[in-house]
Amino acid sequence: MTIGVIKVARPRKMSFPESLYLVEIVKGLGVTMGHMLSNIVRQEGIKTIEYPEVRREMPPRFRGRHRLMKREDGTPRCVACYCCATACPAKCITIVAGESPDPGVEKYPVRFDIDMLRCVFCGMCVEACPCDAIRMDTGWFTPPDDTREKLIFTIDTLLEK
Amino acid sequence: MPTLTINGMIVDVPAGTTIINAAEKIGIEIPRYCYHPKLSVAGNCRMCLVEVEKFPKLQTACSTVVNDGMVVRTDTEKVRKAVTGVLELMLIHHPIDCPICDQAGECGLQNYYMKFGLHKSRYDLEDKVHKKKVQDIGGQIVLDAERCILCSRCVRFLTEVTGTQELHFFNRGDHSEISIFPGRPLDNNYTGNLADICPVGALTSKDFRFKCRVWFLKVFDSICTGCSKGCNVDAHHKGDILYRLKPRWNDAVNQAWMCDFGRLTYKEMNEARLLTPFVREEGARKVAAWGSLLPDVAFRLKAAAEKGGTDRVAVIASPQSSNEELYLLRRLATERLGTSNLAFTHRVAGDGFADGFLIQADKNPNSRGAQLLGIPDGAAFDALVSKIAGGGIDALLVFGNVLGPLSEEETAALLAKVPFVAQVGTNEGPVSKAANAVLPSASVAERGGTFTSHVGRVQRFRFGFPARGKAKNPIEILVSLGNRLGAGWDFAGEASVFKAIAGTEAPFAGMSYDSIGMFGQEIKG
Amino acid sequence: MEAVLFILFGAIAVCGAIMVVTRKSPMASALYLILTLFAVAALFVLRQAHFLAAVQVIVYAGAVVVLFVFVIMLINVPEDRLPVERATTTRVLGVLAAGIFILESAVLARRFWMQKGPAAEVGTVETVGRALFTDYLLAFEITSVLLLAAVIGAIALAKRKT
Amino acid sequence: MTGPLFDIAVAVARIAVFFAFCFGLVVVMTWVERKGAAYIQDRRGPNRADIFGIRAWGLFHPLADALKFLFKEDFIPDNAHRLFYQMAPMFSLAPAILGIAVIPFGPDVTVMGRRIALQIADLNVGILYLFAVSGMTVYGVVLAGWASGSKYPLLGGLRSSAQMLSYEVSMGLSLIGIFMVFESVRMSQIVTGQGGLLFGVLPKWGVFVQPLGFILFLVAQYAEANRTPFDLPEGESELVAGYHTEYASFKFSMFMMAEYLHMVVGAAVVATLFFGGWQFPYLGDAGFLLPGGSTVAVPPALVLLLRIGAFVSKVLFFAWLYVWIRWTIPRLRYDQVMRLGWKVMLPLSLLNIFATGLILLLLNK
Repeated sequence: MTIGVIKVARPRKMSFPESLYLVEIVKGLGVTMGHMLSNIVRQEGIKTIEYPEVRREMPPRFRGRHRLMKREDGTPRCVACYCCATACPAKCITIVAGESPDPGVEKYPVRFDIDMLRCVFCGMCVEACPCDAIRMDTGWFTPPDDTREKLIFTIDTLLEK
Repeated sequence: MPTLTINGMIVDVPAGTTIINAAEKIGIEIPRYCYHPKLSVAGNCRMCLVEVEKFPKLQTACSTVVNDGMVVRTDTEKVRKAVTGVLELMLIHHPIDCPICDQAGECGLQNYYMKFGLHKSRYDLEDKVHKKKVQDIGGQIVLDAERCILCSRCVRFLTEVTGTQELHFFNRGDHSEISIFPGRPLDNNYTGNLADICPVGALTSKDFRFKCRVWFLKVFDSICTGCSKGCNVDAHHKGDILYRLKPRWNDAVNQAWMCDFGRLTYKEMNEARLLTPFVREEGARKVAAWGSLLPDVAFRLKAAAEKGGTDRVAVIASPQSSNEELYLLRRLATERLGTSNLAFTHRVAGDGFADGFLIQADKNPNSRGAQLLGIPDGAAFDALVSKIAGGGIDALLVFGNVLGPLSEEETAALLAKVPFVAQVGTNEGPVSKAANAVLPSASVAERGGTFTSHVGRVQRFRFGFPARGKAKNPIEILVSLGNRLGAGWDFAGEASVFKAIAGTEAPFAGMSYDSIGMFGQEIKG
Repeated sequence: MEAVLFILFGAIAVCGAIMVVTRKSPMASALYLILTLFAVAALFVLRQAHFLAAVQVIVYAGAVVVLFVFVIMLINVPEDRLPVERATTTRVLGVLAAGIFILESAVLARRFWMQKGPAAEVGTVETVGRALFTDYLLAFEITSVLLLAAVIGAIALAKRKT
Repeated sequence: MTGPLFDIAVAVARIAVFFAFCFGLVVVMTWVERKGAAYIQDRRGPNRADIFGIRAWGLFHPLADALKFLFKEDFIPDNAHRLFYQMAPMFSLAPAILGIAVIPFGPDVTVMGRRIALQIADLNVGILYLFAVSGMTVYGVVLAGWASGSKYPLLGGLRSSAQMLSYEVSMGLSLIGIFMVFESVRMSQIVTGQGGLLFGVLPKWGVFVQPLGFILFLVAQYAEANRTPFDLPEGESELVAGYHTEYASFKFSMFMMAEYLHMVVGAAVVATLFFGGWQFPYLGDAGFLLPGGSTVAVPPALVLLLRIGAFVSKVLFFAWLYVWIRWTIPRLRYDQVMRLGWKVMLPLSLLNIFATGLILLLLNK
């Protein structure tokens, strides 16, 4: 018994006029010219999104650049529990925890770096966070930059948005 | 010998055994909070309830002594419901602040909730009784009264082991909490153990607080280097950073405890380490390469011996070195350099505090080993120091970071008298600041070997992770130096050296790493 | 004007030819060969033989040397691994041949020096075509047969499995 | 104005005008290519470069490109053969420029009592000169490929030389029919020859008397210019960028200029040989001679303008055809290129010659 064998149809043998290609090429030229003319006449047929000015409507579950949430008093909501760093399959989150002067907060992140060059945008960190402190709902892609260092986002960058 | 049945399995135990221990013997784990094998039985957490035939009510496994013919079940629905109920009761007022709790990952509440609880909370968050968090109660401990489940392990530890009785229960009912008397903080040298025995996050270590989540840590067996007691420890590390030491149970040495001084000895394996070999030229450090420095040191030692006689070469050993290293060093000094100027001292700066329990006056882990291997101590060291001070030594090989109790100035003045000083050490210290050539050594966590405790118990410490920077295992350094002086050694690693020790050194005769095992072996005689 | 151009292109052709045989790198030789061919084509143009000039460039520069270059690229020997030429006999013979050639051309030059060239029409397509298909038809056909034989031979050689 | 001075002035003027036209067209073509490709693919194409906020449908992009090319770092790879590496772009560009010389872009005009051909040089070997010159372009590619000292350019150079040699043969042979019909290789005579009518209705253009020759020539021309579907020498999916992988900055722009100049010259050659050059259908020196026999008088100046306009629009169309074809037909596989060249094009072009000869013989009898 053969398992998983799919019979693929051989390409149909071309008729003689087809095998000359000439007519087919002219037909093809007609298709492309049709597209061009219709695009010149009706600009709305063009699919391009002019990116910086116009932005695609991101689906609500789109996972973009991370941001860190703040409490009402402006301090980061993050309590440096390392759950995101533990869940991260790319190991791109570096946290250093510190003792907060506020005993009600107790623990806060001294450093919270995400290496955007390593990040795979899987969203595990968001899933893992017990405090809803990290979200990926900015709808932004990681902007390009010219050094690696600038693409390691620090806590300040992440708190901005 | 009573014979009983637990979950259908028959087990023989000595008379007087409790059910919890009998079950452990056949691999059945009964949940517990207040029960601790090294403390008295309190029976107040009610987690270890089991069903015993002919008993009308569930029994606490920790306090019920077995009888012949007893039939115990730990897996019935009744037991499960009871345990779940107990757990729910304990969690009623628990703040569930696992994200900021250092105990997370090794917490009894977390583990048993996942195993027995998994219930929905029937208690509103606002109704919880709040108690004082983040209290510095002295010693190495931070207390969070909210997380406490009132198991009383800490109270019993402070009563039965240290006898200092700082912690007590206060208030009643929901508002019961554990605390110290006002103005009477923890005052003993074993406070770190409280964090270990606390099954939840109520008592956590001030030193380890927020440093690392426990699930990132890896563990290896080691020996505390803080004194000659030789407490067995578990060393916790992530990568090449040690984060904490915890006592490893060894009934013959430290039971389940260790002192607060010993707990902090891990720091010197992280900080101020010597990481690259270097030489000192006109007062300035110059990084050197192993490949050129080792032959150079060997050559300088040999040259001094050949020029001024073997009497002008000296070797100072360190009681911080392992038996294996001391053995090789002795052979290097006596056989290869042919000098009798070989000594060490067990004395250190400070008062040499001892308490008759775990803390010993001798603050070195292997003074006994050095003595047993025939390296002279005390007077011989003083004689050697005065000889050096008199300018009688041309080349000196020093092991260790300090010269016994000598201060930095004294060390500098003394070593200035010697034209060439080579040091094998782990950390920056008085010696590395004065030595002409520094050969960085792997720390205890980065190498393997044996220490001999003050009672003559030979115990192994294990290799944890590769040496930091360019540091090398001192055995490797010694073998390399020895071979450059014509020894022809083919030792590879500490095991082969220990085999040689067991073969030639009388106190160690017949020993092997197998016979030492996990818990060590006492020398004969 | 014409004389100046003749001397210029003639000099380029000769120098190029010398460079072709003296260069160590085969690629440089090939490029000098193109230069020589172009200079020769220019000389043809000066003699009003436009057709010859065009054919010279199309056939030699455009096809033959491209094949040379193609082969050079295929083999692509790094310059430092080119064989060192030592054969002194070849050199002696080469110098001898060059001497004879110069002597001969001197004699020819003496006879035909600055003779007025044939009329302008000689070099056009029509005259060349007419000459090839009438007076020199036999030679032309024999040459084409020769080329055909060469092509067949090349195919036969290439097809043979070793 | 005296004779020789006048001649020189005319020569300079002709060169200047036609060069300006060709290079201007090159610049425009880079824009047309990008914009046309975009519209064909339902995209918007370049539209960002602006001067004082005026974007003008991206027409400033060629300018921006030129500036970018000028100011980019001009590096030479370590492995490259320095001299040849630097020569290659020149070898590529020079033949393309030279090709302009023999194309007639208008009829003879009479200025100050002298006839002036609107053609830089009316050589009597005309089209052969074009062959000679276009045969040289292969050196640019081959040299670039070899001198870059890296494997992809080398492969690109190898492919290119083999491809160009193969198609040069059929390109030459496909034109023999034209020579036979118009009995000349002179460009100006071929254009004049296309002024008549065929069967009294059709203009006697090359495409009508030599339809097969036209198709063969067009295909061969595309192959010679390394344009899609024959752009294997720089096939990016397998060769990165082929022979100019290692080039940047101005040298790269020279390759690009050569490519577009090739397109322009190629378009002009096709227009000249097969579409009557500057001939406007049914337009004689004095006016329109329609097939019915009726005539419409046109002033001579307008005739000249119409004729030059006809030539320009034909060139524009064929230049556009290059772009159009490129974004319509996918690239061939290399073995297909070779098979097409030797097994289809060559026999067909030979057949075309025999058929043309036969018909001419029959017509003459």
